[in-house]
Amino acid sequence: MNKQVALKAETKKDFEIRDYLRLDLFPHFMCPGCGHGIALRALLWAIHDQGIDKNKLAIVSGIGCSGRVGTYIDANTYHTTHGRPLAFATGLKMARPDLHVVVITGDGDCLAIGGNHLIHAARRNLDITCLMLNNEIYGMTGGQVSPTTPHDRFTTTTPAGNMEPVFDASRLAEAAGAGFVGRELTIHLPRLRDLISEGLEYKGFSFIEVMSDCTEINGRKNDLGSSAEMVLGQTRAMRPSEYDNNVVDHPFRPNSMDMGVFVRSNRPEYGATYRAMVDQISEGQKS
Amino acid sequence: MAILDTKHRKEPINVLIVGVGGQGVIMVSKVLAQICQNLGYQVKQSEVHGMAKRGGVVFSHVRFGAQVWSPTIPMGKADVLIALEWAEGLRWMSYLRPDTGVFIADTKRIVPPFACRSRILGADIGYSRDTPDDVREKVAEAYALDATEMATRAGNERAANTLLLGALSTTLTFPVSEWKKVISQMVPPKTVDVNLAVFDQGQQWIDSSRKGDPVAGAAFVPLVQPEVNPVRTSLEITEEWCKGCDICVKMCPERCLILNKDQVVELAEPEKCTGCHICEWLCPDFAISLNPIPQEAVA
Amino acid sequence: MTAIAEQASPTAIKTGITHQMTGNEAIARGAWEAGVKVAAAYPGTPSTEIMENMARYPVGDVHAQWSTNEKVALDVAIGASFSGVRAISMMKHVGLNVASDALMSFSYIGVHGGLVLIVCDDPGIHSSQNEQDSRIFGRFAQIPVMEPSDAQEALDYTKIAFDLSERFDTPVMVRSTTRISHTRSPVLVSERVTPKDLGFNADVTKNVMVPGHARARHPKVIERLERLAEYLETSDLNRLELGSSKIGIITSSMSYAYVKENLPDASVLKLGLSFPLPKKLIQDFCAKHDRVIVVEELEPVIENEIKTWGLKVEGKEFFPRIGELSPEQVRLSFEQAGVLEPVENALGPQFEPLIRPPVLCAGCPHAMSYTAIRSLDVRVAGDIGCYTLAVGDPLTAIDTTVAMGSSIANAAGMYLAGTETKPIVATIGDSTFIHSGIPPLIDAVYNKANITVILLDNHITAMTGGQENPGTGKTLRGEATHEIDFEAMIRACGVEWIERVDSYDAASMMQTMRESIAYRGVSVLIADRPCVLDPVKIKGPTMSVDAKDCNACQGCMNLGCPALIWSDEWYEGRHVVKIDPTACIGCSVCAQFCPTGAIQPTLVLDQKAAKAKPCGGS
Amino acid sequence: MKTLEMRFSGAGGQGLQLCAKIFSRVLLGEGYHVSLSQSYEPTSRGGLSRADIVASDGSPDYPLATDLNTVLILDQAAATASEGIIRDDAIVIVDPRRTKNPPKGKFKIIELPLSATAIALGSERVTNVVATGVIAELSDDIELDIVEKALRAISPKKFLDLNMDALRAGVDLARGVKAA
Repeated sequence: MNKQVALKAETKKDFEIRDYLRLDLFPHFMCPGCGHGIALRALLWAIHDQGIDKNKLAIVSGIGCSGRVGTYIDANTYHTTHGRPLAFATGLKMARPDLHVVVITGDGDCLAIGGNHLIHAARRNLDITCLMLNNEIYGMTGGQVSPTTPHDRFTTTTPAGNMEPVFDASRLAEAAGAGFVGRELTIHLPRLRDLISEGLEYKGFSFIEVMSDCTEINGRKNDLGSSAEMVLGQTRAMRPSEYDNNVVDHPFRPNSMDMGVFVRSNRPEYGATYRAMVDQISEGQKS
Repeated sequence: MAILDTKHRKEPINVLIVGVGGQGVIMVSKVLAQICQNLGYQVKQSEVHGMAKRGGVVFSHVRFGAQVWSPTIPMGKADVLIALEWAEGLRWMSYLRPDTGVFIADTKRIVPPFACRSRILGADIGYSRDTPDDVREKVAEAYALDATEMATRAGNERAANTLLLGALSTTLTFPVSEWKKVISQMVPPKTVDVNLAVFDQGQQWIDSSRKGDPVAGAAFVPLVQPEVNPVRTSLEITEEWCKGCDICVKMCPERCLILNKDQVVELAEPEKCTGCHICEWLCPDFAISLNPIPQEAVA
Repeated sequence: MTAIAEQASPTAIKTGITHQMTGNEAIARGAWEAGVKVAAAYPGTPSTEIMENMARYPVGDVHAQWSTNEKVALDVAIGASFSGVRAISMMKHVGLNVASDALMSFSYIGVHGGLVLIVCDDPGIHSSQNEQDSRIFGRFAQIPVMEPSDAQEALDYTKIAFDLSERFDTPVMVRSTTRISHTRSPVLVSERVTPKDLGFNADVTKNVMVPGHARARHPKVIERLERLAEYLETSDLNRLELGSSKIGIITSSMSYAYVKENLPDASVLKLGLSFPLPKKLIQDFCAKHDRVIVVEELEPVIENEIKTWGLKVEGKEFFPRIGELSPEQVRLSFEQAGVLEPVENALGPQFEPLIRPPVLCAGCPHAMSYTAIRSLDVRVAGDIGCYTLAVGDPLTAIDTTVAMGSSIANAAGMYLAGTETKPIVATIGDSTFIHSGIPPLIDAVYNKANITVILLDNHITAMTGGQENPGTGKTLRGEATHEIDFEAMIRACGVEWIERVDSYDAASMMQTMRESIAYRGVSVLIADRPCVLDPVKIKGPTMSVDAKDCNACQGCMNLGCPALIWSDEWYEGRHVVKIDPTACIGCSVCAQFCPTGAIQPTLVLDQKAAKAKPCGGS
Repeated sequence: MKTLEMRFSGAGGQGLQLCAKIFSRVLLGEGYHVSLSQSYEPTSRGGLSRADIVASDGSPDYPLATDLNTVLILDQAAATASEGIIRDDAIVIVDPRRTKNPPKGKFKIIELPLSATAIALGSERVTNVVATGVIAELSDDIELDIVEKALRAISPKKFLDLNMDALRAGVDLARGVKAA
């Protein structure tokens, strides 16, 4: 039978993104077609869906294109040093457990100079939401190779193509002990929104890898096409590889990439454990 | 109750078999033609194919008798109309003899993509809304059965056409053994049993239906159009924020956006906009906003 | 029932009894029975099945081949005739246009081994670009045109055609129509005769059409027609069925059946050949009747010729020149002519008809190619093939389509006109490109056109039901043969910009197509994906729609894929999309276009559903 | 001693650095002593980006621009950056599409639809090449065919046709200015 879903006669939008933006800074600095903008919408939408008060929200970001994203959010925002947003966030969350701490970082920021901080933040499982905008390049500085730049890609520092193997950031976070790990494409905005929403809700370290696109630097250097073509190209990555072997004579793309939630564990949250320990010790000292 | 006297009629007997490409229309007509041939009738069977396997309409005229001239059935002269798909049956209804014609149809719906082509709010599906009751009112004798469902239950969805052959057999005075012989010859050896079983089912279904017994497999789910409250939306573009990245223009399902001469997005065909949100969601520069227009303002 | 059981080899079927055969099966049988040695054709509806059936006869009996185009096919048959064996070539009406150059000259040469040309017309335009009447072509080429009216005659006439061909030293055309070719009726079959191989005939004055020889041959052509007409006066190829002297009907082909359907007892002269005509026989027939009506489909070929003799006949004032005849139409025309009393034709009930035009198959690679073309705002010269369907909603990406192989030269002409402001693109299929797209490509490069050619290579001749072609590496009988290297061939034509892209790769298609258009000069983009139906039916793991993520933008429906339909769920007043798992072949193109990620491989959605509950972590 | 001082200024991502590189290459080829100094923000897009050429046929005494005689302004961000160092007889080329308030002074301001021309040719990205054509044609000290050669040398094959069209379009724009 037909399921009848009547339309709400709404006159006001449920989610109005401009309520969450510092409008005086617009238009923002990002290049035409940069996926970071879509990721920002997804984050703000998820924050809206979670009903998080802007005054209780702290956004911590590092350096790079991703680092500038946080600047546009009308909340408590911290633009920190290169690679260290997770370290700052750890201190912030430990001092003010009542705040929702969200880290916005990039692939270079989080995995290269900040790789150390990532693995330990993941290991501790402190209640932070880490949004890693993975555009597979250092965009801000003009296109240098990053730990997630795919094999054979051209960058200013790999003029003959990248020879290094790449980090799978989500698997890294998972291995380091992150309680919640997920990955999604920017183009699939509703799914990304729901993923971030789940991450925000999760009590513990939630690591969300956003597959963003860098049209102007990465795209132009590697001939990946216009922004629409780049986001369409990303959808190729989500085809499971076994799938192709069944359908057709030659595979579509050798390395396929899963999307969605990879880990949602019941590990204890660091802050709560810490406070319980403090309570226990202070109880002991009193007595 | 019309059982056609195949022996004594002077005019040829006309059976029109219709459906959609890939359903097995030609197979049904070949079986019928072969039986007629075996029983000594002159048979002509005419079909048009070519575009058929591309989801188009398929029909096959079978005419048999002592002398058959035209291979196609004149309009209004079909004794039996067998439809493997519901709306296809309705399409060819005018070929049926208005006084004595028998209509046998599978209630299976194959909805063509064209029936789902409108993106306006609350768009109606472009598929026939006529029910078996509507048909029974206008036709001498009409049967609507869910042959595909019955065949699926019997183990082979694709045997629905044999089930309809069983139904057809009740309208002609051919021996059942002859039907079964030809079907056994024509279907793949592995599927003979299931085909013979559904043949019996089709026959029994018509027989009990003629007796007025309530029969299973007759369920017809009518298409219902839900009521929707139209909510009008307007697309607001903040021109200063747009950087002309083109992503909305390329991803818009209705292709109603363009980049103007200043490389700024513009809603070129506002009447086409369905309010699907894609441009709003994918704009990395927050330059597009889709706003509902209040109900009172619409009036 | 799923499929027809494999029929016995056609040579194993019992002779001397009747079998149900289509006109096309009967023609192939007739050719085989006549001892044909070489058969060549290019597929085209409704003629295709003749050659497909021809290939079911033993290799030792007949060489059967797909040729690159109809002219090549006829020339192959002509070569066989030169060498003294019986040869046949079959084509559809528009194919005859392609073959006509050879036909016109060969008419002067005449035959050594008998040569029969089968031409299938398509009155009503079921699957063609026009409904030209090939009988006019026969008259133009001054060769006899035989017109069977059912499958039995299709077999008999084909056999007789070989005898006439050899007896009168002329190629003979047997003209069928869609209705004859695709109608099954009883056919009495017999054994094959094996004519003697005559060897090559080394008479250059007959075989080499230089002006001096041709001038000498022309009178012989006229003379043989006169002898043939003389022969036909008494031949039983024409059938006289005398009835009342009030009305006489002259007819041929399928029109005969429609006449008999309506006037079973009328006086009928059924002509076996529409050219040349038996003048005396017709004069006598006219003299015997008060009123003579000519009933023929399409053009008034017979009627006009009779009128030139000063005889009074009627015809096209009642019968349409356009479209296919039918029993109803013939009845209506007889009513208008006052031959039949008008009766109220009682029809069954009318219901609102559902629109169900032919569509590209689910997973058809052409859908993606034209989606990419559509996104570019270009002028598109189309060609003949399945992809011509992209002219309609929702792809609406073709501006012109003329004839086989026309697209590239049409596009070049549009460019050379200098008035077109949009980039110009020609789209052409692999088989059509081989058929007659290569010379125009060379022409476009030679004359410095700035166009983009999109070669839609689906590795088969798909429109006519999946025939092999020189690009597939297989012959008609399925033997391995040389496979054309399109890239090398196109490069050799002088094209410098060539790219091959997987049609299922949406992003690459759109990007590469955009780049090919930016290139100045002739660029060729090969959209490479096999047809989903032929030679093997592709059916992979399907895609599904995760209804909770679908925002009903229905952008996927711009592909026109028949597997995408509306579900019963709604989102903000629009229908959420669903995928018909029986139709979906898993090409994933819709998933690539889905801006919400709602379309996922079914197996991925199933896996996700299975592990929805929280797990224990790493 | 003759000294040319040129400034290419606008927002990041407009190709100004490339434009300056072409001219420094050309001037070097003509025997000048050339100093090229670039200035841009860490962001790849937006923000002030400029490149200065100081070319002298004698021995230059200072590498930075102090007395500009050719200025290109492609974005509002660059409108005030050159205030005070533009000569009165300088040519100041401004793209009005993105520069609503051009600098004020005694010098001659030439407003040309550089980016609009580039868009019409098919890509805004060749705005810098259109500007190159304009400057090459307007400047008495620079040979157009040497500029063309230099551009040809650095153009990727894919964009060669487009770049050549853009250069020609720029030259045409400049000729229109000269004729007026």
